[in-house]
Amino acid sequence: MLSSKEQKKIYELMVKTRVLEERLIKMNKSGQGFFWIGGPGEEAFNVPLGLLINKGEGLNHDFLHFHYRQSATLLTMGAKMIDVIRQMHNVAADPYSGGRNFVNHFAVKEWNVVNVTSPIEVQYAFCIGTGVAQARNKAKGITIVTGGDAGTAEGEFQSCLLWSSRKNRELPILIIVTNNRWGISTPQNEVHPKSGIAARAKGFGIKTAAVNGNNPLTSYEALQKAMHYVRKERKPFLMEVFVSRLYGHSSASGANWVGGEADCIREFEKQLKKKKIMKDSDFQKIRQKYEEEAKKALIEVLEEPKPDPASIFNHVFVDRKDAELV
Amino acid sequence: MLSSKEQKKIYELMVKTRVLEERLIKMNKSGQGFFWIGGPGEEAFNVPLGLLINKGEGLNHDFLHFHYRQSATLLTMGAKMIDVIRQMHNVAADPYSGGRNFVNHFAVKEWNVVNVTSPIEVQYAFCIGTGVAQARNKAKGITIVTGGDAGTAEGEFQSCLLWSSRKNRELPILIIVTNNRWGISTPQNEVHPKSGIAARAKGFGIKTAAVNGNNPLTSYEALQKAMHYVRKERKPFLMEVFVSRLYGHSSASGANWVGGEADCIREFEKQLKKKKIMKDSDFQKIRQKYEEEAKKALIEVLEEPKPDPASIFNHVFVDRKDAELV
Amino acid sequence: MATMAQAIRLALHYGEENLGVKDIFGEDVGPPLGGVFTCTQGLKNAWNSPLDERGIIGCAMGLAIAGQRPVAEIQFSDYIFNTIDLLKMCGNTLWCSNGIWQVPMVVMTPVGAGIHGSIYHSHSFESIMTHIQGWKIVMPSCAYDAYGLMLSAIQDPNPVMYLIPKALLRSQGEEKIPGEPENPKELSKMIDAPLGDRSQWKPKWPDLGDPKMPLGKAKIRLEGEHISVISYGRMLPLCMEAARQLADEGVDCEVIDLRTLFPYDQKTIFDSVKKTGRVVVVNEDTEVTNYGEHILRRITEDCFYYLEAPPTLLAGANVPGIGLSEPLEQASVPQLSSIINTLRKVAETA
Amino acid sequence: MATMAQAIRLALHYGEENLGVKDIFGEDVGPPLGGVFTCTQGLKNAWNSPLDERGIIGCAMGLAIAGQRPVAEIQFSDYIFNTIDLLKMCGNTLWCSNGIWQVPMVVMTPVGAGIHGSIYHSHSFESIMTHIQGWKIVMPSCAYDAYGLMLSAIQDPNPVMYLIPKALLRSQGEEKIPGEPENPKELSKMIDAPLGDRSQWKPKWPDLGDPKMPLGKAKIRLEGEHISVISYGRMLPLCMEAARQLADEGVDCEVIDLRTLFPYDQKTIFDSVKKTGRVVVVNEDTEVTNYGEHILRRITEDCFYYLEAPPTLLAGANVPGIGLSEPLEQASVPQLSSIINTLRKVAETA
Ligand SMILES: Cc1ncc(C[n+]2csc(CCOP(=O)(O)OP(=O)(O)O)c2C)c(N)n1
Ligand SMILES: Cc1ncc(C[n+]2csc(CCOP(=O)(O)OP(=O)(O)O)c2C)c(N)n1
Ligand SMILES: [Mg+2]
Ligand SMILES: [Mg+2]
Repeated sequence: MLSSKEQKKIYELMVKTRVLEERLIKMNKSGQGFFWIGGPGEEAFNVPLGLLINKGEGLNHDFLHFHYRQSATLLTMGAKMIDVIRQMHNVAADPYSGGRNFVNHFAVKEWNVVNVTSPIEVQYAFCIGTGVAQARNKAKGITIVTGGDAGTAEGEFQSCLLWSSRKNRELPILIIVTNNRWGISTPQNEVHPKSGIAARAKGFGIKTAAVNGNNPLTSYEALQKAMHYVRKERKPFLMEVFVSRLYGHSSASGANWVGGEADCIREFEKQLKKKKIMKDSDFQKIRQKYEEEAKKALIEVLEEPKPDPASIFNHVFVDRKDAELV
Repeated sequence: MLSSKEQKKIYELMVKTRVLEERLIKMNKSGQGFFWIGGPGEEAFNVPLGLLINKGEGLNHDFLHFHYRQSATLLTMGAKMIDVIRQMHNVAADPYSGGRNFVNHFAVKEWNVVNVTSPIEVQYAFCIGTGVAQARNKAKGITIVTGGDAGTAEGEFQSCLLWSSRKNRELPILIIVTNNRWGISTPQNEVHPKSGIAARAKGFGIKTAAVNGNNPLTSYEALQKAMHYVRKERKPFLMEVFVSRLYGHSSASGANWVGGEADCIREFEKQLKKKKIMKDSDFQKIRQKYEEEAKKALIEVLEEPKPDPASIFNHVFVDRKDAELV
Repeated sequence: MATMAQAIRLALHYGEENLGVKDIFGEDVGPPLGGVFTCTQGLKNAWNSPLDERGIIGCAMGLAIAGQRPVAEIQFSDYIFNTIDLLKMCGNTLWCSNGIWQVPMVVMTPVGAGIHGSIYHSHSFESIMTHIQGWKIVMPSCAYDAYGLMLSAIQDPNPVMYLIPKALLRSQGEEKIPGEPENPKELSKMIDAPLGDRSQWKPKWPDLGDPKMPLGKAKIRLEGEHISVISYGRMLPLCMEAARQLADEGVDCEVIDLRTLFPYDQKTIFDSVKKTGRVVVVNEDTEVTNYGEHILRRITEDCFYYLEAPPTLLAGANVPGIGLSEPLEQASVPQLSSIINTLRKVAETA
Repeated sequence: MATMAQAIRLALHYGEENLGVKDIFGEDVGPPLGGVFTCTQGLKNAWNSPLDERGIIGCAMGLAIAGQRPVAEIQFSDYIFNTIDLLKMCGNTLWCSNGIWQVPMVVMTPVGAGIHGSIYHSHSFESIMTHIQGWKIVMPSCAYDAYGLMLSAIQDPNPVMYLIPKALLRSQGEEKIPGEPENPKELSKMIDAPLGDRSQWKPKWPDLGDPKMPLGKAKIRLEGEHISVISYGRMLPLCMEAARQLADEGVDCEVIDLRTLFPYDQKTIFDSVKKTGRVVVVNEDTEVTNYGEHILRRITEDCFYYLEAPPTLLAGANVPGIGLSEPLEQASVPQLSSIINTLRKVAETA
C-alpha cells in the first residue's frame, strides 16, 4: 500500500498535469497555439507509470515509446511545465522539437524518451528494437510502449505481439494499451471484435491484465506487478487500461469537456477525503499553485522568439553540410 | 463419408497435380522456364477445396484469394494442364498473365480467382473487400483466402482477422493457413510464438479448426464443416492446415525432393489399397495417363510464340490509349 | 457557391444516387463525424472503418474486384505511406492478369500544407503517386473541378487517386455546380450537419447534374505570352495571384491548371511552352525526385529548341517535414512572394 | 577477385569485428541460408527475422535508437514498399526531435531486373527512396565499391539505404579488396558455405582493411569530351560497354558512376556537363518521376547555357512491372543496344 505521502504526491502530479493541459487548451482557443492534443483523463494511470519507470539514459534504463497522451508521465519524470508550453507555442526554445512538432510530442535523450510522433501505432514497431537490444545485452532496463485502443487495428500492434513472444527469443516489453473506447469519432464497438484487446495478446501466449486506469492506487499496483514480471522474466506483458477522454480527441474536435466520463481527479479526491489524507482546501491550494506556475510560464514563453526560418535545414543529417548540398 | 468413386476422383486429381508440378520442375531444370514455385505436398487438402468451392463468377459464387501453391485446387476446378505449362514457359498464350508472371500465378474471372501475386499475405487484405461486398449484398458466395504459415507475421493477417470479426459486421470469410512449418529457409519455431496460429484467431473470437492436410478425407470433412459454418452464419472461420513441402520452397532452393515429410499421395494410396478401392496398377495407369498429357502439352507449348515486346503497354489502363501518352 | 468540401460531398452524393457507389469509407468517414473535413457528412453509404490504412486500401481493392465502385478515404495523405505496396497492386492488377481483373476504385486523401498541420498533416503525395503505374491521379484547385473530377473518377474503370488540397476545402468556388442553389447559405442549410446532436438530422440534397469533365485535360486559367506557369491544387490560386501582380509589371503569364496529374495533358503544356519559351512548374512537394521534374524533363526533351530560359521548378525544400512554427512552414513551401520572385526572374532571363 | 556478394559479406564481417555491428537480420538472413543471395553467409551476428518487413524496419530503427549499429535486409526491394512510412520516420527522427535522436542504421535490399525475376523480383527503388529525406543512399556497381560503401554506410551516423544491383551479385570485381587473398578460388574456399549440411561449417575470414570510401563522391570511370553519361548500379557496366563501342565510332563518352545517389556529387556532374555540353542519365527505374529527372533538372537549371543538346533520360518504360518473358523484360528496361542508340543520338544532335 502506498503511504499517505506517496498518495499526496500522486495527487499533486495529477492536478499539475490537468492544470497544464487545461492551460494548453486555453492557449489553443485564444490563438496561442495551433493545435492541442493531450491526456486529460489518463492522469491516474500515467502518474504511477512515471513514478515506476527506471529513468535514465541507455540500455540499463527503461526505453519509452510513448504516444501523445503522456503529459502526466513526463511531468512525473521531471519535465517542466514551461517546456510543454514552449512546444505548444512552437518557440525556438521548445526542447523537444524546436517549434517543429505538436504539443505533447516529447523527446528526451537522457530519459530514453523516444520522440513521440503523430502516426498512430508506429511506436509498437520501433519498440521491438530497443527490446532486442536490451534482451541481447542482458540490460537492466525494459522497454515500455503506450498507445490507444483504436490504433491496435494497425499491423504494428501484431508485429509487437509476435516479435516479443517468439519462442526462446522473448523480449522484455511492457505493452500498454490505454482504452478510452474511441478513435477520433468512431466508437470502439463499431470497428472492433467484441473479444477485447487483451484477448488478442493471449493468442500469442502473452500474459495480460485489465486495469481501471481511473484509480491511481490500483493502477500503481497493477503496474508494479506487470513491471516486476517483465523485469524478472524478460518476457512481454500486455496491460489494457481503461481510461477517460475528458476533453474529446483534440482541439480538432473542439477540446471541450465532454461529460459523462469518470474524472479520475474527482474520484481520487473523494478517496483522499474519505481516508482523511487531504481536504478540500488542500486541493484548492495545489490547483492554485500550478495555475500560477502555468500562467507565469506562459507569460515568459510569449516573449520568446520563434525558430529561424533558415533552421529548417538543421538536423536533416547529423552533419548539417550534406543537407545544404541540394 | 465419400463414396469410392469420389475417393478415386480425388486420387486422380492429386496425381494429376503432382505429375504436372513434377513436369514444371523438370522444365525449370532444363531451362524451359525461369522459375518454379508450386504445391507438391498440399494436394490432399487443395483437391477437396477445389471440389467444395461454389464455382462461378460474381458475388453469388465464392471469391478466391489464393497463393502460389494452389495448382491442385485449380486443376480440380477445371484448369487445363497445358495452360499452367504455358505460364511456366511464359508464352503469349498463357491465359493467366500472358507470359508476364511466374507459374501458378492464376487469374480466372469466370471462377472468381483473383490473380495470385508474389508478395506474401496481401491477399488477406484484399479478401476483406470481397467479403464486405458479399455480406452487404446478402450474396450466396463466400470469400476464401489461403496463404502460408510464415506469412501470418505480416500485418495483413491481423487486418483480415479484425475486419472479419467486427461485432455485428462479421464477414463470410474462410481463412485458411497452410502450415508447412517453414518460411523459405526459416523454421517456424525460430520466429513464431509457440501458441500457434489458430490461437491468434481465437483472440478475435473467430472459430478455428486444425486439420491434417495430408489426409484428403479428413480434409474434405473439415472443409465441409467450416464452409457450412461460413455459408450459414456469415461469419469468419480459420483453418490451420498442416501440410508437407515435398520439393522445398521453390526452384530458388533447388526444387529437389526433400524427404522426411509425409507424402499425401503415398499415404492415400495405402488407404485406398487397404479399402480395396484401387490397386497398384490403377495408380500406375493414372500416373502414366497424366504424364503423357503433360508431355504432349509441353511439346505443343514449346512451339508457341512469346509475347510481343510492344504488348508491355497493354492493360496499363483499361483504355490503352492513356498508357501511350507518355 | 459551394466550398470544395461541399462540392466533394455533393459529388459523392451524386455517385451514391446515380453511379452505383455503395461504399464511402475510411477512418471517421461515417456518422457522426462525416470526415475530419466534413466531406462525407450526411451520405447514406458512408461508414467508419477500423484504424487500419492497409485494411482500407485492401478492402477497397476487394470491393472493386467484386464489381463495386468504392470510394475510400485515407484521412491524411501523411498516413498513406504504409499502403504503397497495396496501391502498387491496385495499379498493377489489370496488367499482371493481362487484362482480366479491373480495379475501378477511388481513393481520396487530403494533401499539402497551409493549415498549420505540422509534420504529419502537411504532406504532399503527388511525386510518389505519379511514380506508381496504372493509376489516374487528379487534384482539383477549385470547387467546380472538385465536383466534376470526382464524378469522372468514380466512372473511370481504372483506380483513381483523388488528391484534395486540404487548405482549399473551405474556399468557395466561382462557378456554380450543376443543380446547386443560387444562395450558398441555402446550400449550407440543406447539406451541412448541425452542431451538437446529429442523430436525427438528414440532409436535403439538391438535384444535381454531371458536367462531364474528362480526366487528362488541363485548363488554361489565364492566357499569356511571356511565361508558362504550370501548377495545380493549392498552389494554383497563388500562381493566379502572382500572375495578376506581375501583369502590373508587364509580365504576361499563362497559367495552366493541370487538374489531372496522370495521364497529364501534354498537348496543352507543350503548346504553351512553345509559345512562351519560358516555363516554371510550381508545387509544394519536396524538390528531389519531384513530379514537376518529370514535366520539366519532358518539356526539355520535346521543346528544347523553343526554350529561352532554363525551365524551372519551384517546389518544397528538401527537408523531412513542415515545421509547426509559422516561419518554418513559410520557409519550407512556396509562398506568394517566392512565386512572384521566381516568375519574375525567369521572365527577365535574357 | 571477390564477387559483389562476397564483397558485401566481407564488409559485414568487418563490421561485426570492428564497427560494433551486432545485428544483421532479415528474412532468411541467418543460418542455414545466409540470405537468398548468400550475402550474409557465415556471419556470426546474422539472424532470421519473422516474415514481416514492417517489423524488420521497426526493429532496426529501435536498435539504432538504442545505440546499436544494425544492418537490416529487405529480401527484395519489391517488398520494401509496405515500409515507406517507417523509412520516412527513420529519416525524420533526427529532424523532428531537433537533433536529439540519431538513427545510425543500414538497410540493404536488392534492386533491379536482369535475373528473369518477373514482376516481383525486378523492382527499382531509387526514385521513391531519393524522395525520402534524411537518408544517405548508395548503390555500388562493382565489388570493390560494394565493400567500401558498406563500411562507410555502417560508420555513418545517419540512416543509409544500401541498394544492391542484384544482377551483379555474382560478377567478379577488378580491384582487390584490402586483405583479399590473391586467388578468388582461395577466397571461395575460405568464406563460401558448402552445399548440403552446413551445421558444422565455419568460415575462415581474411584479415581485412578499410579503404575509407567517402559517401557522396562519384567516380569518373572513363574520361571523355563529347558526352557525359551518368549512371550507377547495374546500368553502369552497360554504359561502359556502350562507351567502348561508341569510341570506335569516334564518340568520346565520359562515364560517371554516381555510387552515392544522395547526397550526390554535384561538382563532378556539373564540371563534366560544362565540359561536354551533352548529358544522358541512364537507370532502369520507371521513367515518370524518376530520380534521373532530378539530376537532369539540376543540370538544366545550373548548366543551361552550356547545353548543346537536350539533356536526356534513358530509363525503364512506365509500365507496372517487368514481364517474365524475355521480350517483355527487354522492352521494359534499357539494354546495351538502347543505350548505344541513345548516346549516339544525343552525341549527333547538332
Ligand atoms: C496512421 C494514422 N492514421 C490516422 C491518424 C489520424 N488519427 C489521429 S488520432 C486517431 C485516433 C486514435 O485513436 P486511439 O488509437 O484509440 O488513440 P486515442 O487518441 O483514443 O488515445 C486517428 C485516426 C494518425 N494519426 N495516424
Ligand atoms: C512481402 C514479401 N516478403 C518476402 C517475400 C519473399 N518470400 C517468398 S515466399 C517466402 C516464404 C513464405 O513462407 P510461408 O508464408 O510459410 O508460405 P510457404 O511458401 O511456406 O507456403 C518469402 C519470405 C515475399 N514474396 N513477399
Ligand atoms: Mg482511443
Ligand atoms: Mg510455410
